[in-house]
Amino acid sequence: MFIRRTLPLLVAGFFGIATIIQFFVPHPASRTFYNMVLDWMIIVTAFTYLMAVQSTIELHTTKIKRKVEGWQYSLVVLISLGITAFIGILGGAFTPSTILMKLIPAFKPSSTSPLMYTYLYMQVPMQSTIFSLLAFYMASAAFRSFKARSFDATMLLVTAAIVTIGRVPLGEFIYKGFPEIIEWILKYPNMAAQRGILIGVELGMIATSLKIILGIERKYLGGGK
Amino acid sequence: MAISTSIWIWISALLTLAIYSFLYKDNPFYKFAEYLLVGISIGYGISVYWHNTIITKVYNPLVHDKDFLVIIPLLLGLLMFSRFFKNYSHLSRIPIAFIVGAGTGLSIPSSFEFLFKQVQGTMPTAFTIGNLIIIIGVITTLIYFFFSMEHKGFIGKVSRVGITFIMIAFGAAFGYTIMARISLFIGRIQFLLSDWLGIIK
Amino acid sequence: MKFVNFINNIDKRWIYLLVALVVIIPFVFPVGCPMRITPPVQSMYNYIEDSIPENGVLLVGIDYDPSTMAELHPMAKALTYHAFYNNLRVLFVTMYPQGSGMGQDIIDKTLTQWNSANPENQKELGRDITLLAYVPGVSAVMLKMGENIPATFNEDAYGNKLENLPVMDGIKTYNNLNYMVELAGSSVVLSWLMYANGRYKMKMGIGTTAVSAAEYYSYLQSGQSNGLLGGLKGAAEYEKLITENHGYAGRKDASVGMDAQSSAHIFFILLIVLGNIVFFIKKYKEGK
Amino acid sequence: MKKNLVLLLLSLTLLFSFSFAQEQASGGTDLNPNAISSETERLGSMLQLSDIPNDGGGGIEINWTLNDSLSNYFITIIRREGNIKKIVASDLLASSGQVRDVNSDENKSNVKDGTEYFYTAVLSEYAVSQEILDYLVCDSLDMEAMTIADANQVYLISDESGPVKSKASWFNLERLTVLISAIIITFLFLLYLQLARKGKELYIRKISGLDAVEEAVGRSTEMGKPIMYILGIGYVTDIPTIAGLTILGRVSKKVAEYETKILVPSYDPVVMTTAQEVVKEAFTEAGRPDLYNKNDIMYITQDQFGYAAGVDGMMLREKPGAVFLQGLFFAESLILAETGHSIGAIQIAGTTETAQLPFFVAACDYTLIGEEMMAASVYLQKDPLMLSSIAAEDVMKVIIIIILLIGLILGILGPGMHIEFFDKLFNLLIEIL
Repeated sequence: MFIRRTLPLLVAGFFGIATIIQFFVPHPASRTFYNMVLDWMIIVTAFTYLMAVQSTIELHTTKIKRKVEGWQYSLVVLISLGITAFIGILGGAFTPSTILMKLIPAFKPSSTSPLMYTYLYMQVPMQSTIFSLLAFYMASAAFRSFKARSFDATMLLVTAAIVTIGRVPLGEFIYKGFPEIIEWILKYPNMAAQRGILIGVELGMIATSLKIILGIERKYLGGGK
Repeated sequence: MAISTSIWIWISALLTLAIYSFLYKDNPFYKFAEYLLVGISIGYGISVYWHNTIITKVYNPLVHDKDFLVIIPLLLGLLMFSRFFKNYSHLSRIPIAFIVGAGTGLSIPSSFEFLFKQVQGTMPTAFTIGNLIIIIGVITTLIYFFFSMEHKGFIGKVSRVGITFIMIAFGAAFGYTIMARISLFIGRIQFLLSDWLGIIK
Repeated sequence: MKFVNFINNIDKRWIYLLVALVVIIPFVFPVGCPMRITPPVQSMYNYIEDSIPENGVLLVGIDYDPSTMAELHPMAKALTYHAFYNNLRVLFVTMYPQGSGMGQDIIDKTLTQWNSANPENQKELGRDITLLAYVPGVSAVMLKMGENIPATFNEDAYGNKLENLPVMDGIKTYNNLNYMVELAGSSVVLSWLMYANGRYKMKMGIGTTAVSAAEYYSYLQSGQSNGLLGGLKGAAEYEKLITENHGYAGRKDASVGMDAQSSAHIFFILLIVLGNIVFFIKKYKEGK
Repeated sequence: MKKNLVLLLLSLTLLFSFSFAQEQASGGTDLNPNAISSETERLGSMLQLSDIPNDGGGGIEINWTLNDSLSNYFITIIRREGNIKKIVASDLLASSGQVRDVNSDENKSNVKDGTEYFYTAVLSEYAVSQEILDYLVCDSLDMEAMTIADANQVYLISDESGPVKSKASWFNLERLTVLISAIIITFLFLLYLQLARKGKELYIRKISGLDAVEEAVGRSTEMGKPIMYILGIGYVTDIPTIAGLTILGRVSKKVAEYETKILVPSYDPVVMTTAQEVVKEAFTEAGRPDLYNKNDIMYITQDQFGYAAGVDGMMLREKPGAVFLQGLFFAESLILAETGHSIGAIQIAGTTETAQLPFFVAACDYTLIGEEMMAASVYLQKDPLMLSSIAAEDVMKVIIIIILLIGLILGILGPGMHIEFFDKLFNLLIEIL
């Protein structure tokens, strides 16, 4: 019981309060503590990432074993994962590793690491393409979902339309006053609402954090009493 | 300019097209690209963690600097794996509690500082219509987020004004995001038409 | 009602196709929509044009990765050309590992293009332009640059010792640089403003994505930055300025995209309007 | 309100101590504009030295004031510790007026706490050459000399200032306001907690969208379709994700009651395992632990668009009847919401990211905006202990609104109508924040 529930809550409470106190104390001892906690967090997070990798590999090996429909794609995941990780660990992340430079003298400290090739020519184009799919989804959302159902929605629509059209050359060509109008909207009503929302969100965050440190909010530990 | 001869450009271009093919319908090319992306992004993540965390934060301090304090987070990290053993899975709560506890502790003070900056920025340093609008906007928006009062009568009316402000802000954000996303699509088209096919200059 | 039903049941792939056409067609048949230059762009241009002496140094921060490349890459190119026209030296610097690839790409492309278009005024890597090596540490690096730039980087990204490069002649700290334009879509802008501008009084301009432009207007108001290029539009305005004043004739990535941007925005408005007309007709009919 | 007054008073004292400290540090040396050419002119002891306040030690702040006509000249600062001399900074613009001698990551013991340091300034018209720099730190240089020269220019040397010691502070006074407000909110929270324990009923208004949870789950069951719950791309340390997990508990309980299936694709393995426990507990609470399937809560990838693509594909394959998007979302929000919309699912969204909310408002049936989402997670638990945090937040909002109104009144009277007294009060208020 102690290990299951009390100890985790104590750990969370201790580090929560300690890092808050640290914020107010500029002494070197407190800075050492701060840097140590940051490093620890980075290390523990790396292990949680390892869990992620393990989960993915497990998911896809099961699919392949059971020959689930589309299991061939799981093979794609495992093979590409294996190759990328292999050349990444051996050949260096951003700059070539020393091992690689010894093996292949063509690689100099300033040259691009092999991993960067898969990053620049495979990961990047695919990611930015997926990002750009948003333009299409947005078009369809604009057509189907953006209805002036109520006064609120109408306000949203009108502002969106003014900003959309006023920020391109054609819009300025149609009406010269657009840039000033947009500037005004951004600087006043937009800023005011953004602030209001943010203040609310920050208050909510502070309250939830307090509950975590005091051990009242414990959902993050999973269920269980 | 002519069609590209670089194998890497061709790979990028074909993968780009494979993903766009999804707009027509889900198909094996898209699926291949999708799963490939999952695979290489994890592989990339492993490599970055390996060099930036395992080597620099664990291996080097432990082996070169003889800093044995690193063993504590190492053990905490290893406790994560207790999840795979049914009877000990609760042990993994300790590292999670550590991350959550330290994380919230780090965030509370900066949340306050952020709050102060927002309130300070709202103060009217000059008396103009604009500043008045900002103050009214902030106050009404805050009242919209009142939970311990029913939105009726005066409070109800004020919170209506608040939600109107919110909607204007959302509209502006929407407009700007449309602009950014179209720019991204333009970027991909430029890549395809110019770097790959060499149709345009 | 038939029309309403047709619109309502339209396959969204037709919309996708139209989006693609609306963007691609202006590329192939450009119109060249007239464009007004906004004050923040003009003031950055004027500073580089008038306030930097010949052989002065322009520092360009390449702190973006491929995800925002579409908007920021054209800015970097336009700035480099502008510096070349005025015979300024250009130094690229990056705080992110991915920025290195971006910087090398720009140097590659601008040098080839410039040298083929201007045989009488050849520019050379290491003499007129270079990219400083990537050094991890972000704010620590920015602070160190205030003390000693060559000692901070040692080498450029091509592995050449900085002390052997003519481009680095007389450059020791921020004081020896004339202007900096920071290109980024993330919070690294704030670090540059705090350290280079705040602590070392470096004159700065910002180039950023459309999403962040609204936010960064406040730095313009506070005077921390004296110019702002926002999104593809900002880059296009800059291209227009160097075209008009220096006869730039190369590829205009941003301006070419402007027609597409305009037409796509108009198309979006039409979609919203059409969607709403249908919505109201339907509501009216159902109301009867 | 009392607390508020205490805050104002405390900050007032703080402010006075600051302005006092600044007064002490002021006062400088004016110099003849031709100083640099006249070798007889003395710079005097132009440097003011002080320990950097509120730091962790290892830092000295050096300030100077010079005649405006010298603002384009260069300043080089030399430090002496016993017989060891060191260049702190060279070629600073004279107009910058300040430099800090501090420890850096490369040199952690540059400035040692408690050691006595002396500083000297060298003024020159052009950048200093390396030879002169070397000469300045060598032992043979007489620190009493007022000028030295090389082939290019004349250098003016100031009197030595010091000694000064750096020291570490135990409390950062600049952060006092944060401490005070943290104490206020904790106090309010504990107060309401106590009231709730004593049986005082705390009211929370209805949040539209929450009542739709049951309807969404029910309709999805009728159609024989699963429910999909997307927690976004946050980590378990992110508060919105924690709020999302709480709402997940409630939703999965409904799912268990309706004997249907819930899919939770995750971005982060820790979030995934936590979600597994939350769902398992909810199923057990509903009396259907047999329905719980660990594999329904799966990990996709920790890559933003890899995740979006994965969830997207899953949505198209599984065709869920209801989609919940509760957590932290960024650019992928529109992809997910639009795909959900296109397969005709009922969508209930909620996040704290203001940039993503417009798309949720556009494409989803119900949206919980910002704090509403966090309040919803509390509302669902109906636990008086939890409700007390909402009450505390509302009181904080009232305080903020009152501060804003005071600022508005002072702003009208002070900067607006130029009444000096109010002007001062207004500036004081700004200073405190």
